[in-house]
Amino acid sequence: MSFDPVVVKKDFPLLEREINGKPVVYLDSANTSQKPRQVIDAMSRFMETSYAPINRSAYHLAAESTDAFEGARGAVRRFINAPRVNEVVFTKNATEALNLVAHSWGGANLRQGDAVVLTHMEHHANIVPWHMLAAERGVELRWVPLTSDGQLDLSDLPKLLDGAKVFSFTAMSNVLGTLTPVKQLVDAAHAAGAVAIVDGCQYVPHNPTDVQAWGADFLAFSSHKLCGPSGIGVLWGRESLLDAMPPFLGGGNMIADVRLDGFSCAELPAKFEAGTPPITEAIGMHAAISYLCALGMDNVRAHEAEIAAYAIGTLKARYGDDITIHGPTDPAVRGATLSFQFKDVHPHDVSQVLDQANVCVRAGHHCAKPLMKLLGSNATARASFYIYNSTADADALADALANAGDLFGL
Amino acid sequence: MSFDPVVVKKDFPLLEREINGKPVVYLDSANTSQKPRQVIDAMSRFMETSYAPINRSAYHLAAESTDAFEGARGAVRRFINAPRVNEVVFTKNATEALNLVAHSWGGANLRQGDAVVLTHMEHHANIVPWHMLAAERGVELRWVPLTSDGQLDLSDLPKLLDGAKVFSFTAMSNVLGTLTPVKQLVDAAHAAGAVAIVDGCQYVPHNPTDVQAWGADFLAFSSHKLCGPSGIGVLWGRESLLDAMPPFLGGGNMIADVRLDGFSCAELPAKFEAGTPPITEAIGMHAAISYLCALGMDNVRAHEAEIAAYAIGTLKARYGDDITIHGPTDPAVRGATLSFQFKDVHPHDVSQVLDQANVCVRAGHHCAKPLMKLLGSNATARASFYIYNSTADADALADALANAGDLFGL
Amino acid sequence: MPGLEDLYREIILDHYRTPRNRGELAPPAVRAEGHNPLCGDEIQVYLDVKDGVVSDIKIGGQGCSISQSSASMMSAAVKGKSVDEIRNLVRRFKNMMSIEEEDENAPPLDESKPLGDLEALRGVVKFPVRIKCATLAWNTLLDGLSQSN
Amino acid sequence: MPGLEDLYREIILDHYRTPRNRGELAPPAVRAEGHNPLCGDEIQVYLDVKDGVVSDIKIGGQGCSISQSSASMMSAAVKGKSVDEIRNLVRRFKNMMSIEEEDENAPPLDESKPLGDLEALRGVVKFPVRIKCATLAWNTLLDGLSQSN
Ligand SMILES: Cc1ncc(COP(=O)(O)O)c(C=O)c1O
Ligand SMILES: Cc1ncc(COP(=O)(O)O)c(C=O)c1O
Repeated sequence: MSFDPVVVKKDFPLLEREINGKPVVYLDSANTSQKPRQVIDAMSRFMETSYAPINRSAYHLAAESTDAFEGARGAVRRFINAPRVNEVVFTKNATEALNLVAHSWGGANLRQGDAVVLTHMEHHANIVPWHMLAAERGVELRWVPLTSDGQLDLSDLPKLLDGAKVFSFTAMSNVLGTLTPVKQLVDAAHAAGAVAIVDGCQYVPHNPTDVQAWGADFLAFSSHKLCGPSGIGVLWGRESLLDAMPPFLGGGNMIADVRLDGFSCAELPAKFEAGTPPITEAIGMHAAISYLCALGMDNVRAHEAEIAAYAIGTLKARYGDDITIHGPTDPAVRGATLSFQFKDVHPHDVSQVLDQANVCVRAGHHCAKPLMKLLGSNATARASFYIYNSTADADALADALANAGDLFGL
Repeated sequence: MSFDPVVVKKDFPLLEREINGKPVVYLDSANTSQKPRQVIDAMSRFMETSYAPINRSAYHLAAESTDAFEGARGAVRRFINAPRVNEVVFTKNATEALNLVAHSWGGANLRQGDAVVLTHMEHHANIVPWHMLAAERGVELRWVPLTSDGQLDLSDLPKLLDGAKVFSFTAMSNVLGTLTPVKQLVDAAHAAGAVAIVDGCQYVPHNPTDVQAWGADFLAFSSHKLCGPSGIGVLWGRESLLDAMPPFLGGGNMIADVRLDGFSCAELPAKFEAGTPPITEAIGMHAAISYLCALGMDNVRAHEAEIAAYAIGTLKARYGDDITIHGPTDPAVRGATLSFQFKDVHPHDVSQVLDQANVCVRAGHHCAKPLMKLLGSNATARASFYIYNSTADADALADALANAGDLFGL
Repeated sequence: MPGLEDLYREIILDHYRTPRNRGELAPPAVRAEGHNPLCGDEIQVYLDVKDGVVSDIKIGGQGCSISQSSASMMSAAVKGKSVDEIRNLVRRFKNMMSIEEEDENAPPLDESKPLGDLEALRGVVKFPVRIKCATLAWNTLLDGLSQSN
Repeated sequence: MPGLEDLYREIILDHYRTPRNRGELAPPAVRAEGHNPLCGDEIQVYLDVKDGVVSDIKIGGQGCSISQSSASMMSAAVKGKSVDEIRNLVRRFKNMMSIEEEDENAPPLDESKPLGDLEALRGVVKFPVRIKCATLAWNTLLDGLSQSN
């Protein structure tokens, strides 16, 4: 490993917390990540010294704060290697970003009978907006199926994409940890004449991202999963597409002119940023991106492949067939997000028992009910690792699991 | 005054800042307010000790964080005296809140030829969403005119409301400082069978708010104008109305069930809160509300009436006809937001000159272009006062203005 | 933090392992469906309501030990009771779960009869996240009762 | 912080007080309209373009001293020049305002001629918020030129 997660962990105040005299073992980063001191301090410092309106007022303080805010946009551009800074739109979260694309691009371009292709492993954020559009205007949704080890089954992809206008898919499953072959999927979408929308919520925090290498059309992700604050997300889109799209939310900042009888839109990115933006949150996200870049996104990825391999190995060695780990076993095609079934203990009860040892995992449908149905249950327990998790945390998980079987007499 | 703004000011670290050896005189709170230590610390502390997912995971830390988040919802309910806590919806800002109502309630209830009544003093956030709806489905917009001193001219209100389905209006103008007769307007809306939507962005931070006393149907406001963080706003709506409305954004948290062929919605307020919410921001807004309540909203209002009277008196005494202050002069019907024209100096230049003395005012159209047109210009300079501004700040404004006339030889 | 023994009482585990009244009822029985949107638990409650009495009840669906045992205990407590008695019981159960009364005009609560097995669920209150698990079946029951009107 | 004397040079105030080429041109003159959405400044640029030369230009609209004087200076600098010369001038002006070149394939910049009065606007760079005021007229001019194609 090129960084030591035990050292990294010291930057995260919450992870020093103890409950009942035992340290917290935070394994829920696929849900939301913890924040390093550097992010917390950047936000405090900004509010203490530079907080002021953005893009509206002309005094020194406002110019300073606008510079800091736009600096965050520049940092996002570099982080995902977007060609142009005005292609980076700040939203409240990835969900809003995906709704924006579905509503605005979809609303302008999809007609009765058009097809949108999704995958069977999508998060609700990349399903429900398309359902809403489908209900509104009779768009057909098609689903890429999965292989038995939780990868995309691409054997029928060309057929599924035939005549489709949109292919929207996750770059990494928040349930199975599966990494999808993004570039291949983008190419397939384009070959079929569809736009390619990448849900990068799980991928971007954990891997080096290059939208130009992918050739993608849109990318959505959230700050809170990459060590940044809640309350801000990102939509990146190709300038030519964003330029041609109608606005989404209406109000201040997104207009060029407003009259009693109508309005005209501002240029990008303001056009899609109605109202006062998440100012302090942009500063915090910038600090988070700087923090991750200092670790090196290649190193982050390498760490996670290693910890995934270790955790899978340890759990399997210890519990054999008593534990089923969903998704691929090869760390080359997965991140460190492990959904599992332990004996016959319900995931909710697993999580309750683990909580007695302060091992924090999520139990539930993970906002992916169609995938749950495919897995044949309505919930899994999920342990997800990040930069601050070491092999010791995987050991803690394995240790605490023993109690679950005992308690239920299994 | 029941609190001393000079003492209050000490809670705001940014206001201790000096630029070029001179203190900052922040008179742009109608744009966005500064944050007290109590808010900054609450956010830091939360991220350092309790940050975890909301409403998703079952471990102790997540329950604690969910409690804190829902505690903020309760605080908002009490702050505006809403009947039920599930009527309080967290949005990213007031703009999203108004878009939500226009899109969801308007989309479900407005048809070709229906009328929506707005006023001539609305912010773009309460205009553009209705323009978008109007363009989409041929809804007619009607405008309540203004009197010469910048109050609503209600002489034709019953006629304007005749047959209208919506009356959406601000409780306080962000340009003129005018307080509107909210209860009277709500009653008139209801008498005409229209729903009454109150834009409380400027009112709620500066006055005691009671949605039940008003009898209103919806209220929108933003945290960042009431000493809280950016990135969070509030929509309050009557339960019966919210319940009947279709969802707005689709994704995680807002669903009861998702299948390949459709979805069903969660109960209120989750139904309107798609995706990961502004968690830390809710904690910060709660701290801001507690801070304001400790000062007492009656006292806040009294302070502002006083400072408005003082500032108007001082500027008039000093500059006579060289200064035009827009809006009502009677402090009983206005807040401490003063738009003015100084001699023939363009507002942008006024603000530039004031900035040399670190006096921060906004110059521009204040996201109210239809009102600007009515005032016969396309910009005003605006000084807006809040709890941390004292008479000394009004004096600093008056002093710094002298330079503007000198510089332009006027 | 309260211990797991407060939550997983033996009687709860018993109902979880051996759920009572599992199954379906054919129409004209009422069928109500409940979701816990947060964790994915699903439940179906089937009711035969005749002359103001729930003459039969069956439970379907999937869920954790708390939601399943609560549904099982509920079915046992409800079967053969009048709709009024049942509504009273639902209110008592929700009170026990610290859920505030929604209807201020409701009749006075009759707490004369013992809650029996249901008492074992009292410990759930100490685990607030699980309250939704415990009440899922009961809310679905209410939904079924109002359908049967 | 830079002093106001860097911004409000005498020559700027002169163009502000006595703007050159104010007015309108009737069609077939081109009319372009620009807004500064942040502050509300509005401008109209009217252009008579004949044989690749801007034979006449007029300026309408309202704005602050910087946007108005920039428009006035621009009109004086542009009148009678060829479209190619003008495009070159716009690029030089934007460079002076520290705005990055958008078109990497643009021809080499000809900086042989002095900028004249326009030099006075160089101080605006120290007041980044005002750069949008200074460039409003120029962007509107570009818009007008592309309409005249
Ligand atoms: C009256 C009024 N309405 C709406 C808004 C929009 O608020 P926000 O930008 O926080 O969404 C503002 C402030 O900008 C305002 O003053
Ligand atoms: C794959 C994926 N897509 C979308 C989302 C939605 O992100 P957010 O809740 O931040 O909007 C999430 C996380 O919840 C996710 O994991």
